[in-house]
Amino acid sequence: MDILNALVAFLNFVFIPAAAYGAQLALGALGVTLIYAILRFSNFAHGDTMAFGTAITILVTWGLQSLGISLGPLPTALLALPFGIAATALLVLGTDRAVYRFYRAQKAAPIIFVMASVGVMFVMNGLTRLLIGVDEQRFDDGARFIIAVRDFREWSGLVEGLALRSTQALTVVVTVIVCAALFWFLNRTKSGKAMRAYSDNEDLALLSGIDPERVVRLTWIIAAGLMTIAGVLYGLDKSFRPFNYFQILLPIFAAAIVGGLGNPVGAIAGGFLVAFSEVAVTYPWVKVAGYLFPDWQPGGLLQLLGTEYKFAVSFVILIVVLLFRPTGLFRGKSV
Amino acid sequence: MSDQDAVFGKRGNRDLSVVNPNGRGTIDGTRRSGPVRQGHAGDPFLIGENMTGGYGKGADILHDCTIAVERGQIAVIVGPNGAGKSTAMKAIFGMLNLRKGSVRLDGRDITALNPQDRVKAGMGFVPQVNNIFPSMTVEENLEMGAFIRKDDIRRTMEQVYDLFPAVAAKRRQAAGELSGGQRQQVAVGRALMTQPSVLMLDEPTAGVSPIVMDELFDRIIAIARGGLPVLMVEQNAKQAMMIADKAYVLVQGANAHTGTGHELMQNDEVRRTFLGG
Amino acid sequence: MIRVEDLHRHFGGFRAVDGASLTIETGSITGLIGPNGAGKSTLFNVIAGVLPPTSGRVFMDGEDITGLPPHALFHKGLLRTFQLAHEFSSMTVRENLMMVPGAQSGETIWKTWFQRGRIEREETALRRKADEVLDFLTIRHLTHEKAGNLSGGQKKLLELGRTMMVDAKVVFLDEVGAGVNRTLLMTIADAIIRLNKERGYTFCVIEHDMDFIGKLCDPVIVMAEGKVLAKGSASDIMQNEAVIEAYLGTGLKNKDMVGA
Amino acid sequence: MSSNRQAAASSPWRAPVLFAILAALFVLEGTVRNGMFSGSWNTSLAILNMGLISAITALGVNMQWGYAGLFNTGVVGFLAIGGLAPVLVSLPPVEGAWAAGGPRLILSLLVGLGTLALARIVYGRTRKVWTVALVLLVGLVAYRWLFDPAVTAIEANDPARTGNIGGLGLPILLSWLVGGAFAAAAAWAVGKVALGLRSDYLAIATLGIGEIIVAVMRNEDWLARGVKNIAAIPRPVPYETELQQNPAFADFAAGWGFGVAEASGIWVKLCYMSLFLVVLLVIILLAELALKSPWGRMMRAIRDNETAAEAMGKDVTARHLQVFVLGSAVIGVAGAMMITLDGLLAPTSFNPLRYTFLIWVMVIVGGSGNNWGSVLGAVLIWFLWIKAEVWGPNLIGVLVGPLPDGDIKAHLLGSAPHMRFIAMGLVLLMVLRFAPRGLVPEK
Amino acid sequence: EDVKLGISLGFTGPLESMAPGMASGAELAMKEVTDSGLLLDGSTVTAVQGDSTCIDAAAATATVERLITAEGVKGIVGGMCSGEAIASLQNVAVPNGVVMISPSATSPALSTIEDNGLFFRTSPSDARQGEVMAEIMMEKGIQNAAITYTNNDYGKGLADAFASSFQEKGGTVTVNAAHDDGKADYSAEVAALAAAGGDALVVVGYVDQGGSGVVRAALDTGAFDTFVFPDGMVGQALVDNFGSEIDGSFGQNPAAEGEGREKFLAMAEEAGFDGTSAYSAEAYDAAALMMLSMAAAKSSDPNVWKNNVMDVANEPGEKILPGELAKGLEILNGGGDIDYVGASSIEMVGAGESAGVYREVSFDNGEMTVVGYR
Ligand SMILES: Nc1ncnc2c1ncn2[C@@H]1O[C@H](COP(=O)(O)OP(=O)(O)OP(=O)(O)O)[C@@H](O)[C@H]1O
Ligand SMILES: Nc1ncnc2c1ncn2[C@@H]1O[C@H](COP(=O)(O)OP(=O)(O)OP(=O)(O)O)[C@@H](O)[C@H]1O
Ligand SMILES: [Mg+2]
Ligand SMILES: [Mg+2]
Repeated sequence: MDILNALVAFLNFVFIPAAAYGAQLALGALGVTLIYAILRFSNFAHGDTMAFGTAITILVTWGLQSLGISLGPLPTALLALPFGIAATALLVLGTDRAVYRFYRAQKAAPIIFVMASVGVMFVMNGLTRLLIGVDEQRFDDGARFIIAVRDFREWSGLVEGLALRSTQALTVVVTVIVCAALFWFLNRTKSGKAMRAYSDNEDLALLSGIDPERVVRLTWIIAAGLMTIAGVLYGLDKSFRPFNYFQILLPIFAAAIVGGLGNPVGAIAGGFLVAFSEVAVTYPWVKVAGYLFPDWQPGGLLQLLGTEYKFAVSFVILIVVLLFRPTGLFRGKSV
Repeated sequence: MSDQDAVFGKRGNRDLSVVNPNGRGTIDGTRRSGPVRQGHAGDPFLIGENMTGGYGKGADILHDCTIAVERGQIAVIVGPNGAGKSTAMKAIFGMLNLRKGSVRLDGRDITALNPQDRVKAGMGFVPQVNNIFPSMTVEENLEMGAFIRKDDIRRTMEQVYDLFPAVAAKRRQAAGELSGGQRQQVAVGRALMTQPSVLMLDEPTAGVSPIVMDELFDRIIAIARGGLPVLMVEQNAKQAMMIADKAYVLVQGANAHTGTGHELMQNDEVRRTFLGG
Repeated sequence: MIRVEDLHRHFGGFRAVDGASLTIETGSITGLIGPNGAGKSTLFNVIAGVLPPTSGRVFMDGEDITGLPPHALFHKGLLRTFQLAHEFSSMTVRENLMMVPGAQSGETIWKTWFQRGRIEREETALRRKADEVLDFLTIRHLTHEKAGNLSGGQKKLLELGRTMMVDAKVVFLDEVGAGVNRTLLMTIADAIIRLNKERGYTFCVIEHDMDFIGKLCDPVIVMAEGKVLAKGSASDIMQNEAVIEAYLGTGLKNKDMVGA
Repeated sequence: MSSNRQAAASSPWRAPVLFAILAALFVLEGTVRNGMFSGSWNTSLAILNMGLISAITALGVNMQWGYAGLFNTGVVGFLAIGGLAPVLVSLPPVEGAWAAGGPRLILSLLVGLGTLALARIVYGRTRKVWTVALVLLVGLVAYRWLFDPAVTAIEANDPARTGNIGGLGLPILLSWLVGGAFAAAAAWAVGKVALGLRSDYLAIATLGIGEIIVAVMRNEDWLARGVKNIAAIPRPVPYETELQQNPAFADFAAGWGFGVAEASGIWVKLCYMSLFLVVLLVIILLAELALKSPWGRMMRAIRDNETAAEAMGKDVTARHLQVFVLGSAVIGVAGAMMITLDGLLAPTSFNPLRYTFLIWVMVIVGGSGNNWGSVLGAVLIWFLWIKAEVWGPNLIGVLVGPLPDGDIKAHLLGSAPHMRFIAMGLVLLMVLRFAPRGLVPEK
Repeated sequence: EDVKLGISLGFTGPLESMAPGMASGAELAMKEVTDSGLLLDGSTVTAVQGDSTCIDAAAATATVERLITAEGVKGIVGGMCSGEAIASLQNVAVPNGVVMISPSATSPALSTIEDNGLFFRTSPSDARQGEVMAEIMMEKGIQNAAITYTNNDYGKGLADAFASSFQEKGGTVTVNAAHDDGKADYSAEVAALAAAGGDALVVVGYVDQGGSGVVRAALDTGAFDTFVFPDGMVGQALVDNFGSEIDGSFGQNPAAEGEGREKFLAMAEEAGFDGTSAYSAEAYDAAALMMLSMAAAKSSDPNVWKNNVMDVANEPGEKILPGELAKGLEILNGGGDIDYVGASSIEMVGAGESAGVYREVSFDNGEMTVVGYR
């Protein structure tokens, strides 16, 4: 039995990638959930707004790089992030002013907001492409690895290697910080409580002296921050191509829903659940089993289902989870 | 969570998942206030005068209706269901557009203000329905009542808890999980937290048990005698009339009878037709 | 008619209904009173199948109906109204009433394609019945109004009206009176008595208005903290020390300040 | 408050006027040639035909959402499963495929279904999770033992050209019904598990089922060749090339002043159009009859307030299941029709943006709850979706015209195709602005 | 006369990043011909672009319908993905008698479709490339390999063709698994490939799509360090993305001996686009073939010149490379015969499919070098 190698193989191929991916989904889902809870609709433009924020950040990153500014081992994009957030915040506030505010004043049915967000999605989609094109862009710099496979093998003498990219670590760390900050904000500050109050009962919030438009603005600004951070981390870790940011919308929604839409804890749990089920269920256990039981020669790959079904599989898992927890992973209080 | 979810759980598929209809409002929060004008000399503290108007583009509900309350007094509105009592309260609070008439507070004409600014101007209101934040705890509900206050709110909160011990025991529980009467107590408590300069209550005692109702009326009397004018709609008319300095009977959106509570109690017709014998 | 045996309903650690046992006799109008949070509505919801009990049984005419879904109970003749009005807000008042009766042929989809005439006849009868109920509740003028636009009290009337659309065996009324004008409430009380006498409905009524309870109910059951505290005739109950202590109180303390 | 505005907005003329405007758009597309329209009847009718199919899909979604408030995010899956029908029903049988493993395959599917049913019964009887797991495990092993060799054999049967189980060679119109039945069966299974529980659950279950169905169609080559696609699906209407060789038709075309190629295209499209219209009208008729009856009233009540409806004796879960199955069946019919029109089954094309969200846009823009609204919204949005391909680039041409020549202008002109989305988005936002409750709101 | 040619590619949709390069390739050929003034007595050729979306058959059909019936194009470079290509061919091009030459659609279904001789493609056949790839690997001594393919007919077809010929030659395929383009994450795919193992990973995908994503993840986790790249992956982008990380990997793409592809690359650079982007060269060839065939048939009517496509593309005749279209036109105008080789070494076999010659490339020291041709 070779537990160490088995463990390393598991960490390297399942745990670390899934954790990073899960954190990316969680950040995205957090934004979706926030808008759902407070502005009362699912924002289909989320993915494309993430792409927009990332595109701006990339442009600024390039500018900084050409000026020779860098963050040492950390990606320069982190420096550019505030600019990206600011630009995205302006964009979403402008969108709100031009599009959503009208329906708010009209008290239009919430589904109308969803459809308006689909319209916004189309526009953002085009806008991002006009801005930066359709091609893949790489903008990560700084140290690529915290632990590189080769170094790890040399250091440990194991057959299996372990890689930890700095972007993966960064993603997880930033996710933790952002979540904690958001929690603190929503549950402890007056503005955060005002947002929750508005989410709970708009009219009564207004009758308590809470300015609804201020709540809406605040929500958009926070959402813009979440979207840009999520987009940039995702782009750093994978690569940036506008189309992928639309594709990621589906898993993000799945994560938000399974966690219980409107619930930030749920969004995070949902993100990790989706990511881990995608990776773990389709993982062929043959190698790990080989280390654990050297005498056993399994015929196949010990894979439950092929990777082509990974998204489907993750959905089945979500449904099974919901069967046992019919109210989503976390019901509790909505935001 | 909407009201029904507290009891019935999240069942069904209506409008959820992609949109969140819970707690949607009816007031247009984007509307801006118009200018505040000078009031009339000799006005009561709060007066909605000759109000005519209705919801949206629909027919008029209020017809030339006047409601007023003086400093330190309690004014009570009674009337059959659908008479327009709640509508009159909303009109005074700026929640529907008046076609005619004006609302004046403390010597200023506030007809053009939006509800948010009326709150800032010192008005406090407990609506008849949807009057709590269901997913926030009782304590947070009270805090939200004090949203515009900058001073220390702990003392007021203790007073509210003293007034409603049943609610005090549940201060960390989500308000949506309370019983009907308990919610009503939270709603009134929330308004008390505002420390407004005028308090408007729409059926504050609906669904509360007799013992609590008595407490509540006691409290309202104390508040009013402390100088804070109270305007309320009541269906528990007999008790309400007993404590009213001024009473209005509304019928079909118009003033039918006006007088002190005592006077109206004496009036046979009023008693028979509106106060339940 | 209804027998409840040692019923428990807990929310997390909180015992909203904590071992309640009671019977509602056939043909009676039973009152159910108790302080706020005593567990009355929760008890109703468990009986009506909206909430599953934590433990305990509910019987109707000797038959165990614990945990049956509300629509099944409806067809057994058990109807209820809600404390917070549950109207169909985007439908007109008349439609709110007409949708109530079960077993309408027009509710079977293929019959809507092939049996138009029959449906038309049924509809006419229903419409007439709905209008009678509206007349009775004095809200005939609101026939075509959207139920969502009704005032708080009018919604309560509509709740009651729905129970009058079918032949019920037992009707649970959860605070029909709250928010209803007192004069009208007395009319409603008369109506309840008439339904009880003429059509043999059994009623169970939650209410905080003691005049109403006194006029209507015999016997009256008092709940407190999830348990049955007392049972008896209305006048007995109003004399009961424990009930006065927990529920009724002794009236305004600040009487001296009234009218000052 | 909003309800008063609703009533005010729906004047009886609104729908006819909007339909007339829509018709005018198609006539313009058929006759006028400029920067906006192409002036070709073929283009115009091609858009219309697909628009009609979208309209049927939208009707299905409208039944689920507009009548019952069920949020189905798996439209693409039900379309796809409906699209399977023409392949399995109408394609000629594949030589050797049946012999290679047909009976074994059927048997394995029966065993699979039987296992599920048995598990359910066992669970109902014993309530023991372990026995159920055991039943499932044994069933799964048996199923795979039967299934895998059969599939391997079928897929090995001339994989470059066929490799699938093949069809029954029955008339294509029959497959439209079968498509509806397929989708209904899938919907029934999904609904049994997912309906009656909380809302998000249905959204995620349908989102998942959509993905799963499409994934199965992409990866199970024995079923319909997977990503290798199936082409040349039989048609219910004549082929253009046949018409072109028919001298009588050539005369007929000349009589109308059309070239024979053009006329053949128009003729075929008109034939399709009539078929689609018949299906559309039948579905609308049945839907309207039901909706204007107590059934419709009951559905509205359920949508409005499930708790109260349940207390008033309506079996909400059963009704939800019913309307979910009906709506999905309609979507399935549309799927079969679409595959027939395309003459092609390409599983890669089933993506949610196009087949779920765009359909939703159609329903909402049209006015949810209103059948005619859905039809209007569907045809209009489809028209815009196609025309945005031309309008977008033209728009950017106009916009950057005044700019000085240079990198930026070149970049913008180079990005012209992406104006398709911007144009689509802007038009959508404008329509919603002009009619925030949909073009033809529910009364 | 002004001859219009349609370009129907997926400018939006999953392969949107490949479409502009392809369109530029096709337009380059048209410009070359127009500038020469030698086609059909000085006709000019203009391109009309249409967005086929790659995945939406109905939208693609509508687009092609517009190109043909409204714009009156005489031939169409496209479609891009097999599904939409089949739909628009069956429903529009064949009924209207217009030729389509697809630079990238490789579905076997397209070989057997009833096309009235109106469909051709310049992309190579899967079978041939699979064999070439297997040969090269065997020579390098790679006995077992894992395959990941993009989950469409191109990926599936090529992966299967390769797998069978590799196994025939005695190799072992440890796993043959799909990946989807444009997905958020490829950890699961790479985990599966790594678990199956192998001396090399064959990446049948697109370089600016999921293919690169899989390679990236495989490198980072140390799952594989030798990769084999077929035509969709070989391009400058690969070198830009991975530099020396993929040293020791190799691949092949269609290009004849002689400077066909190099010439095209130079021309592309001059015209300001990246000629190595996937299928750009094939698009150039598709457009060139159309115009040469028109010259050979002395007519722009597709129903006439469709019969000349095979002649123009194949022996006998003078070999024509990119940039030599004028020369080709001149020969054809003079009644001579040409063998168009083009940028991707066109050789038409069977029902208008391209057989092609492949060049073998290897990656060393962060650069791509041509090893030889086969
Ligand atoms: N979903 C819930 N979660 C937690 N506690 C609950 C929930 N629903 C009710 N409770 C608690 O159960 C107790 C009983 O509530 P119930 O609504 O039955 O009271 P009630 O007797 O009807 O009172 P009222 O006269 O005010 O209507 C209350 O203290 C309430 O806080
Ligand atoms: N949102 C609304 N839109 C349109 N009409 C409304 C709306 N709300 C109430 N109405 C109508 O206005 C009239 C007065 O309603 P209001 O709520 O003011 O009555 P009320 O006197 O408060 O009655 P109650 O004692 O029952 O609460 C009613 O006839 C009602 O139908
Ligand atoms: Mg009222
Ligand atoms: Mg209660």
